[in-house]
Amino acid sequence: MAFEPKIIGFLCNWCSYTGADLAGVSRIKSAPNVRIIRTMCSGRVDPAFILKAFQLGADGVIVMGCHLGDCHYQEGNYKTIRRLPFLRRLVKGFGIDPRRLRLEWVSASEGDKFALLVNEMTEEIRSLGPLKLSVHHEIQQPVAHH
Amino acid sequence: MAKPKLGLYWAASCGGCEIAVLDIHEKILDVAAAFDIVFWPVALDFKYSDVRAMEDKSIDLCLFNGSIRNSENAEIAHMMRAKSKVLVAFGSCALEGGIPGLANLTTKDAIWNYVYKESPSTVTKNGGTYPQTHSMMPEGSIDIPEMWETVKSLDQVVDVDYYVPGCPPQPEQIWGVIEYILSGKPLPAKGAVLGATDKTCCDECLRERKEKKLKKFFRPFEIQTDPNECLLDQGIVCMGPATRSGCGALCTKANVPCRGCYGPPPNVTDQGAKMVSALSSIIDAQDPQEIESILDQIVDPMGTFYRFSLAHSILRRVEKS
Amino acid sequence: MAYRTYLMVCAGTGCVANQSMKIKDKLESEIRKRGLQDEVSVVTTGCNGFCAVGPLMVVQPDGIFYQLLKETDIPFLVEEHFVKGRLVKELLYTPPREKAPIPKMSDIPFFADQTLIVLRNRGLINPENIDEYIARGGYQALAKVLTLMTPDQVIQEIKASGLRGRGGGGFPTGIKWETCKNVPSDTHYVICNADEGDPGAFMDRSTIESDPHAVIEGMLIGAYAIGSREGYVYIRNEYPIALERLQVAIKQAREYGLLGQKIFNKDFDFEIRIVRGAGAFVCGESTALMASIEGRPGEPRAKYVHTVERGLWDKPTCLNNVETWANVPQIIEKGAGWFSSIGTGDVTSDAWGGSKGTKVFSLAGKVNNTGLIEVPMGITLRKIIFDIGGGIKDGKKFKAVQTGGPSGGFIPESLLDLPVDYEELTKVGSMMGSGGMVVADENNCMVDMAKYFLAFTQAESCGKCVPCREGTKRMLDILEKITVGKGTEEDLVLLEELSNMVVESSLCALGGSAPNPVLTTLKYFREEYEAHVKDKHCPGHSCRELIQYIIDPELCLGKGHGCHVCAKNCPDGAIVGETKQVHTIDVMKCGKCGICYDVCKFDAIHIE
Amino acid sequence: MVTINIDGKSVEVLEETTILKAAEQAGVWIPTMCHSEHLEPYGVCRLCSVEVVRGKRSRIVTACNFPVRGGMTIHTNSKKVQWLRQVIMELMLSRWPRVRVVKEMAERLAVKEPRFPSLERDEAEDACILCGMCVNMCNDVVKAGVLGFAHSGIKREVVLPFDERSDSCIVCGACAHVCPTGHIKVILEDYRGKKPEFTLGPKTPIYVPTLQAVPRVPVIDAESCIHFETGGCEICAKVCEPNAIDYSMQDEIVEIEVGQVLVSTGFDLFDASAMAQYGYGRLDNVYSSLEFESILNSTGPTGGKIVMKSGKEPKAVGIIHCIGSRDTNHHAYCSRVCCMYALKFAHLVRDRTDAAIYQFYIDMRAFGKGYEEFYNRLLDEGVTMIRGKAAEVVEGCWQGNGEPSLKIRCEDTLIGKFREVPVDMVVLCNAIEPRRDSDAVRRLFSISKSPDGFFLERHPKLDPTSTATEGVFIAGCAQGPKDIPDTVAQAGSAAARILSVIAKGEVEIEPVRAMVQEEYCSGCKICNNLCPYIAIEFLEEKKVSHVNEALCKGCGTCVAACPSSAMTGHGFTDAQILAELDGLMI
Repeated sequence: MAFEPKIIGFLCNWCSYTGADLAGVSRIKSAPNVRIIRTMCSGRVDPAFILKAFQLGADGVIVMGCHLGDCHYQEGNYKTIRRLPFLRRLVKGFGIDPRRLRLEWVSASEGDKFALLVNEMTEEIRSLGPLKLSVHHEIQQPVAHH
Repeated sequence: MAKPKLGLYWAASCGGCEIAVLDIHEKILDVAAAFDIVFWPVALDFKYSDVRAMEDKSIDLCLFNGSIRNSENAEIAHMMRAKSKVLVAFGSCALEGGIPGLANLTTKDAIWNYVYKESPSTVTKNGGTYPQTHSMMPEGSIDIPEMWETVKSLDQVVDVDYYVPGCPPQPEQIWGVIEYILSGKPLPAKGAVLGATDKTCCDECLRERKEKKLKKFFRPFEIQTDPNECLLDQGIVCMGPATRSGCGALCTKANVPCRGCYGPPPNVTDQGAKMVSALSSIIDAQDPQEIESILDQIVDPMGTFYRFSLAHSILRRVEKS
Repeated sequence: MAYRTYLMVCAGTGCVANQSMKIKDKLESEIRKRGLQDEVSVVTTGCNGFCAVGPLMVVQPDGIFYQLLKETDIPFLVEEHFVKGRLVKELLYTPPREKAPIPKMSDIPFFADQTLIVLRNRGLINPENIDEYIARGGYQALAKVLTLMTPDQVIQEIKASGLRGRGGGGFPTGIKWETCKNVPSDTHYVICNADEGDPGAFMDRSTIESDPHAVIEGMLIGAYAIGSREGYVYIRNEYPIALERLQVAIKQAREYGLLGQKIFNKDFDFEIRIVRGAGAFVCGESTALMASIEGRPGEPRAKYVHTVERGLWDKPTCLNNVETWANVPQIIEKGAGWFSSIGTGDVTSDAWGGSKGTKVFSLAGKVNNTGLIEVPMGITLRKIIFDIGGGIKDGKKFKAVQTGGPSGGFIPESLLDLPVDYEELTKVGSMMGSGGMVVADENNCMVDMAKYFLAFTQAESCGKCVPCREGTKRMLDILEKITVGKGTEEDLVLLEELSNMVVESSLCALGGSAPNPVLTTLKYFREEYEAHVKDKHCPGHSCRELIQYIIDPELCLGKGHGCHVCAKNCPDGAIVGETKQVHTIDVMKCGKCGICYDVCKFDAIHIE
Repeated sequence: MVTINIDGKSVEVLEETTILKAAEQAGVWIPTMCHSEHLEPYGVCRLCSVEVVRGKRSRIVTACNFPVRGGMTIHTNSKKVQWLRQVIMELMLSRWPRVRVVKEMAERLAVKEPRFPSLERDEAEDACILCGMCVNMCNDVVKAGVLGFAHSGIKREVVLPFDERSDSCIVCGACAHVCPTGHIKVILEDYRGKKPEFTLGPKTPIYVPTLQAVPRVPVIDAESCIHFETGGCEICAKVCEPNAIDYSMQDEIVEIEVGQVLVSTGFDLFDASAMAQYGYGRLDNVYSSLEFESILNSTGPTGGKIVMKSGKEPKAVGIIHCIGSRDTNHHAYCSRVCCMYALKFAHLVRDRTDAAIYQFYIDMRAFGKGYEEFYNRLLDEGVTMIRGKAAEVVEGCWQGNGEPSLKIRCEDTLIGKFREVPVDMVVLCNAIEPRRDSDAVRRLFSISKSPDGFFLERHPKLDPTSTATEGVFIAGCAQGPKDIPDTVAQAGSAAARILSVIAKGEVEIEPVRAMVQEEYCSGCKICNNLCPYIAIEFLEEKKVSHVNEALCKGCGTCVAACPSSAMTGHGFTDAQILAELDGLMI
């Protein structure tokens, strides 16, 4: 069976999620590979969520937020533009191709951009192939929480 | 009534935790008096076979320190699990891989290649050889444990009842744990962290903290720090905010930033990711280029943020390229 | 390092123009050639004053005065004077009509009758070396006022001295300072007017060239008295040497802490800026000068509000000219009593009651000893012209003297015993002015002289107000008409009327005084005007249209034997005649240039 | 006040006033030729010379600038004064014998023929008499510093710097205004881009904005006011009796605390010069819809007359629809109001002129109540409707008399032919577009925009007037093109929404909020700076942070940032999100 990338998308409620909505309402075709998690703001996206997504088998993660200056919460996305590059350094440190982690700005009016990004990302991950991590095999046993 | 049985074991670790036990000083006599020590390879001459011969669950308490680096560590971990009623991951290595866990930043091959072949201090013949797990000698065959590719925490190998964090755990904390068990009070819920609190290192740190905004990071030797001011406020990467308290903020009292040995606080799954999230929040820059240049000031982010917790982090190890 | 002898070579503008710097170089090389460089020092000084005989030098300490030096004279001079110890008679000064030279400067009448206050250091110090000024007592007066006197005491001293403005107006300096000081303002300015625009006058230039620190010290004292922290020297750019010396002096004074902040460690700051003027005559007028400093066109304004109240940038401003400022240190040092003992009148009750101290004049025209002189107030014109000035050139007859620059009046012979002071000169229709003094002899036509000076003031009129702009031009037109023999008697009436009108209604003093030469000549030499108008004759033989050159046949042939020199030199080819014959002038061709008159050795050519 | 005596009359005047003013007060005439009330006295013509006697001293002074002092006796007509004036006048008359003001003054002073000829005689009737008023006006009042005098003495003349056109000249015309002889002429031909042309904006720098302005007082346009360019002039302040003019007034920012905001910032008109084919800004008599509206206005520049720049009435007017609207090169949307106002224009043109009217339309959209009827009425009024988008507007001329005209080229899609329609005036129906600064406004209120650039409503059908930000509402063209009835309706709705909150007295908020689990918080103070709403306070006693839930908007940034995960977000907890993640990965 052909490789179908699993991509987790973290979308902010006000711009990107609405933009994704618009893409849907506008009947814009896009790849079904991005599985969306809505957060109120891209600033809510904890780096641990992204690492967790990779741990659980995501081949890529895309975070989408409002354009800079457009944040519904005024400056939430400014935290994101610091967090993501910082995290990208760790992701790279873990030996994961940084292209598997993307940060994009999609406004409520950019349904087309959403679709474009989804397609683009899907194709890119497809070309990168599945993400293989040793942790995937290890967490067959439940991880103890303390 | 027979004295409860106590076992102590030292897996992949520096041994500091064992020393820490001794650091309870004269109370060690109380320990000796209260417990019947049945296994403590570093101090007393017990054989694995002695323990293996014991009945399952016959040891009341096992303090297991060190991470699981090789087959022997794992084997003893399984054995101690079986023989112990209460298995405690004792110290950072057992708890979250600790310093040995940093081996997960690279591969066994790379380590061996360096240690047995490339290191300038290694004298090699014919390009050098790696240790063999099984070899034939004139006297017979010899087996040595197999070193694993990935360092693991104790709980990634066996079921663990309690955790005592610290590199090493503080003597008073150790005594507290022992005392509690001796008191005969009902044991805490399984999985509890003993000898530590639910707060972070900041809770015990006496330094004055401000609302934070950082434009520049320093390494501790780069600046003369103010002894009364929060190190993070001064631009020193201090893991305190994302590290469980219990140590008494020893390091920051000594003008050294917290390295994070007590592991993440209760609700944090990934100490490094959390610290990255927190630090990036307080960087005072909005321009991508400026942000990158500030991030460049943090040397060795993996080692800094996952100094003790790499093996127990979400992704556990670095992928071999 | 001390020397046996100092050679004070004049480096005033006049002497420099006559190559005195080359003479200095030559002196130095000759002295070195003879190994005297450790004994004889060559010093360049400011203007000596006796410009008529430059380039000149004074050998000190003996005071031997050498004049009219040429580069080629120097080897001989050095050899004779400094090696052999003999004076070089040919280079000494010999008064006109006398045989014996006067070796010592102090014996020369030109110098003997002068009293030096402003020019006391002239020729004695190197103006570019502040130490020499200080060695001569310089900056002691400043020290005195800063350490011992209050500003009011300084003003009182100046008032008591009777010092009046030397720029021409004669306003009592002390009163000016006092008024200025009493105007409340955050800033007061002092200005030194060094925009000396009178043709032929160079008192201020010479003062700055020979003793710039005296001016700076005077300004410092004035600034202290008035409460000023900022001063300007407005100096015309045509005075490069004076400008440079002033710049050097200011720099040195600053280095010595005599300018700048906390002068003498007292709570007194003062800084002097130099503003260079472009040479407009009207910029000597105070309001025009201030306008020029402010960067506006140098045009005067009505002075109903005085500049001491609203001057430079509308701040109270005390403007004095170079000579006034240079007097100040001496008054402070030697006291008001000493100063007021010199001069005329009594100033104890009325500040306008007398003229005290000295006045520097630049003596020019048909006089033997032209140059710069400093004389006590009250000296007679006769003494100036005939003693100091050495009388009229070529033994001709004195006709008139003009004082006060181009807008001064002409004073006839009958008034020669007039004492020179502010009031007396004004009374006879002239003025002190800034100190120009031009002597006219019998060959000067007074109409022409009046025309000459009016032409100057007319050309220098800024053109702002109607009377000066239009009136002086019409006056000049009429004078022109008269000198070409087309004048009428109505013209004389009109000329006088216009003159009076311009005097009465002009905006500034330039217009107010420009007609003076016309008015005084009309007053004292009316017959000359009438001769021009009625007889179409110029008594001074200088109005070309009204004269004719005629060759006296007797003298031509009798004395000169028809030498033909005149014919050779005539540019118009108007002289007819062969050698050894009588020559005649073709009136139709004659351009009346006067060359024949000048070249005829036998006085055979007459003017009619 | 001091008392002085002028020509025997005793007058009481303010001290320091000039003799000239005092004499005016006393009803005594003193001649002047270089004086203007707008200028500081210059005192150069000297005609105002008078004789002042104080004690025994008598002197001649100029009345224009000499300040009076108590006890002064002034003779303005003494023999001496008369004589001075006469000679001065002779001088002036001899030089400028044909200048009207000089002749008049000479006549008044009984000067007939000057006694001397002038060689500098200037026969021009508008010769410069060097009174200097223009120079003073330019330098002291206007402070442009352009005019000045050159040369001295008799050669003095008024010049521009280096005798060249000066870039410093602001073409204010004050010099020409003050010139008594007409020597100075302001020639506006294409000088510094200023042409003497018909303008739709205010014509002077000080003007009443509109007749409907509240309060109805003049304002100063700082862009064109001389004072704000040079620091000079201030003539309006001098003539304003109540001293109401205040140049120091500044735009001020007034802070008002409000709980709700209605954003109705309107629209911008599409700049038709972007579509060069229609000649806007290039061809005369091509107007935007708003400009034409202003021409139609009775208080407008033409007083409501429909005239061309030449002042003539147009023979034909073309109205072109959809300029920038329904055009994928510019705005794809329909601006909704143009069809109807185009019809209104046509109606008014028909009403006020005899011009032929052509409408160039794509589709007629007369969708509102009574609109279709209006359209039908216009058809009856004889307006020519041409279906087809105009291709271009070019210059042409009328057949017959050859007068210049404009030509509209288009394809008439109803008859399938290409047409060229000659008109005198073209009115463009510009698109309504979002305001230039709408992005800044949007950010200010944290609201979004729809793809067309207008502010985004919370829901296009169910909630068309509120936005994603609580308490922020939108109405009018800020939300999208709409006509007045729609705007009023939407604004009314917004107002009602706002009022209902005020009436209720309390605000309901979304439950998505952050919260500090104090047992885990150690007071590292990392979160305290992060909140844009300052909802996170630090409790000094407990040494923990605390979220003010009324202020918190629930973005969750602090939750992500909290290094000890003591901060948690209702509705979006770590566990919830991780569980979601788990679910998604199946």
